Amino acid sequence: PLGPANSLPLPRSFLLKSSEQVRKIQAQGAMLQEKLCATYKLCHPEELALLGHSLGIPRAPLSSCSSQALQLTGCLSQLHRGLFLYQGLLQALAGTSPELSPTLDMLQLDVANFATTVWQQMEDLEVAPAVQPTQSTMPTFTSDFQRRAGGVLVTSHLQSFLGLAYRVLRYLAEP
Amino acid sequence: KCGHIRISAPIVHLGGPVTASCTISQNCSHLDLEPQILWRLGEEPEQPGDRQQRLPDGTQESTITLLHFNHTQAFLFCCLQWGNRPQILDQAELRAGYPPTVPSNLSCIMNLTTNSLTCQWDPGPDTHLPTNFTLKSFKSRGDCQTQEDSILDCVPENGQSYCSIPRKHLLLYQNMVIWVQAENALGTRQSTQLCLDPMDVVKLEPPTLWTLDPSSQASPPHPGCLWLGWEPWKPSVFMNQECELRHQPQRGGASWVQVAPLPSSAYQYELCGFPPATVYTLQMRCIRSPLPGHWSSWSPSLELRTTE
Amino acid sequence: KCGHIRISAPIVHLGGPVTASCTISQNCSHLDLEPQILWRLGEEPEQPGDRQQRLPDGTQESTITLLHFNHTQAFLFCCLQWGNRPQILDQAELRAGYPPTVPSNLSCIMNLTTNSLTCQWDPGPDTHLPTNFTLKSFKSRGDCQTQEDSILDCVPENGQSYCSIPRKHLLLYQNMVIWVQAENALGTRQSTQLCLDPMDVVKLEPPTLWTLDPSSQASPPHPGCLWLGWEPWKPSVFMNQECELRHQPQRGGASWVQVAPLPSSAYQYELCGFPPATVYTLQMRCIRSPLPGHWSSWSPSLELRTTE
Repeated sequence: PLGPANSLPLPRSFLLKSSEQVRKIQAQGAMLQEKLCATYKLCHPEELALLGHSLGIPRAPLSSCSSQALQLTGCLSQLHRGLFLYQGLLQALAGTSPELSPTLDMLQLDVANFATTVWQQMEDLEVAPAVQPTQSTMPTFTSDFQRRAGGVLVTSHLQSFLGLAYRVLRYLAEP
Repeated sequence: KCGHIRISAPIVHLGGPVTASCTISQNCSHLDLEPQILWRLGEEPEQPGDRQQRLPDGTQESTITLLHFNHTQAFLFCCLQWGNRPQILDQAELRAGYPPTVPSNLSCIMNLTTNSLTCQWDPGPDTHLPTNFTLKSFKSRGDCQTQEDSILDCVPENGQSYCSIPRKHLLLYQNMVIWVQAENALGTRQSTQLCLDPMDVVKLEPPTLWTLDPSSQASPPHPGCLWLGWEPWKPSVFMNQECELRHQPQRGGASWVQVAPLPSSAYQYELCGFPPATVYTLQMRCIRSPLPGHWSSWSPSLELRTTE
Repeated sequence: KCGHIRISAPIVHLGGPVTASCTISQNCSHLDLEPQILWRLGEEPEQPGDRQQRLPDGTQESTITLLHFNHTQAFLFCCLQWGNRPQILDQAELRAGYPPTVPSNLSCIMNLTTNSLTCQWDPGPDTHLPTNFTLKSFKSRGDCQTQEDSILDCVPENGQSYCSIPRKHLLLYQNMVIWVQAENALGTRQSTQLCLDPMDVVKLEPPTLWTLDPSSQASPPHPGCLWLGWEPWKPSVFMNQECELRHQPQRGGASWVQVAPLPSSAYQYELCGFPPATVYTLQMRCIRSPLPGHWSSWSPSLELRTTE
């Protein structure tokens, strides 16, 4: 169960559109995971944890959206920063392979568009930081294998990040 | 150059005037001193100009005005009588037509398989002139009063009246402004502007229906019932949708009866109240809901026999 | 890099050996001193290497030889046991197949409508490897013993076994040498060479036949005769041709009777010696003559009724 949301008036259309965008990205992410598994037999992120450590692939926090104390402005801000981070990570994976590029590009565009939706809502609520966040340094992938393994890990992290986001959005949409 | 034609404009309004002048240089050898310049329009007979004069530098200049140029395309020849045959010394291509009319009926559809936004319009009557149509757009917000980034012009392939904006130029879930510009040598016209979010104009394909074997159900089937299942069009699974079912007896031509609203997917659905052992035709369509969208077309028919 | 695989060759002969080594760098943090390197081929279970050793710079290296690599494609994984799950540290794609066989049955046809020389060949059995076929040629003379200018390689579109050399690369009425080269990672093979003049391999289309009304002829028609006319396929009119006619009664299944040689065009031709008032089926084909060429296919049938 999620804690009480504070008083920010989130419009219903924002919650409905954001929920749909999350589902769209999750569907796109699942397609990428299926292709990475089918094409390169890289099917289990847990087999790539050590590599993830050595490459320094970050995960985006959503602590302000946690069930204990939902802090809406912080949650929106973390949601945007997380989407911005995953957009950067997906861009760093560009050129993984011709088979994956279309799906990867689509996923990256959908994440970028969802980040814009959140940012513009923060602007409308006048809770947006003065300046858009700048991208932190991205891990460097030095081989096709690292880009594919990075793809598996980044998509896996993104899916769990979106799972949390979706629960908050559903909770906020409840009448 | 022996002869040289200058025309008021290579492209004019159909039925409007055209003025041309032709100068014959003195060094155009083998000529008598006062050569008579003749004009020929297309295959019409030669005619003298309205005025011919000798310029200070000795060149001869003839001027002609065609008051009502009624050809969409024709060649204007500047000739000289030489021996028994008029000699062509220069030729100019004249074209005439109309300025473009305002493109109308602009409408757009987002295609979830190609991930592109395809807009089509009515180009209006033929202008008889090469007319370029360009789909223009820019990203916006709210009710489209502000202009954010502009989007690359979409140029339709050879003369088509539709154009597809690729996914990478689209900002989904935000409003954008779209219009069509028509341009030819005689003018430019803009269509009215649309303000839309591509995801609000998704073209939904119908859901997939399938029959269920009543005997395979847990509870014994009631008589006069239909058992079916359905699921939404796969690329649209992420969209919340609402669906509508319609049914009619296969024979007897009774009109459709509609059942709505229905969820976007159901893996076991029982519809009762029918006469037993009768074949019914069923169709279904869906629409994005509660967010805006267009109805899909009706699904292909499913023939089902009501339980005994 | 935490782990790095090196393989003897990314592409090997199917059934042949493959040797690979994997080195694990010391800075691959969280590792115990003597990590055991494991190998996984495709979805087969992990197995240790043949030999694992600690190199002077502290890196661990494991080597493995797969004696008979029988997959046309597979991934080789270098793994480490870490916690309860083997961790993949690097992956190499292995491919195996056969060197190309000599392309056979090379034949060429000159197309007078596209004005290109299209050659086709039998690519031979699947090598399981990306194999590039290239149609190579050079201009020559006489019996093709000398090489004049070479001609641009003709690369077929994605995997097709034919290629068309465009007109601008062809020297008509002179011999040229043509062959096909097949190449993949395991080798290159050349087909036997053809020595031909493109105009000697023109693909002729059949002539056009038409019926003539016997009554319209000057002299009264003899009984049991057929009146027809024909002309060669338009694009080949410039070629002297010789033609052949064949006829058979429409009914009764009698075999074809051939009439040859015939000129390439005739605007009034009378064929007699038939029973009166009988319907005959006629077809015609032509061949370049006396210069070399290929027969056209038979023309569509013409149904003619012999005069009363």
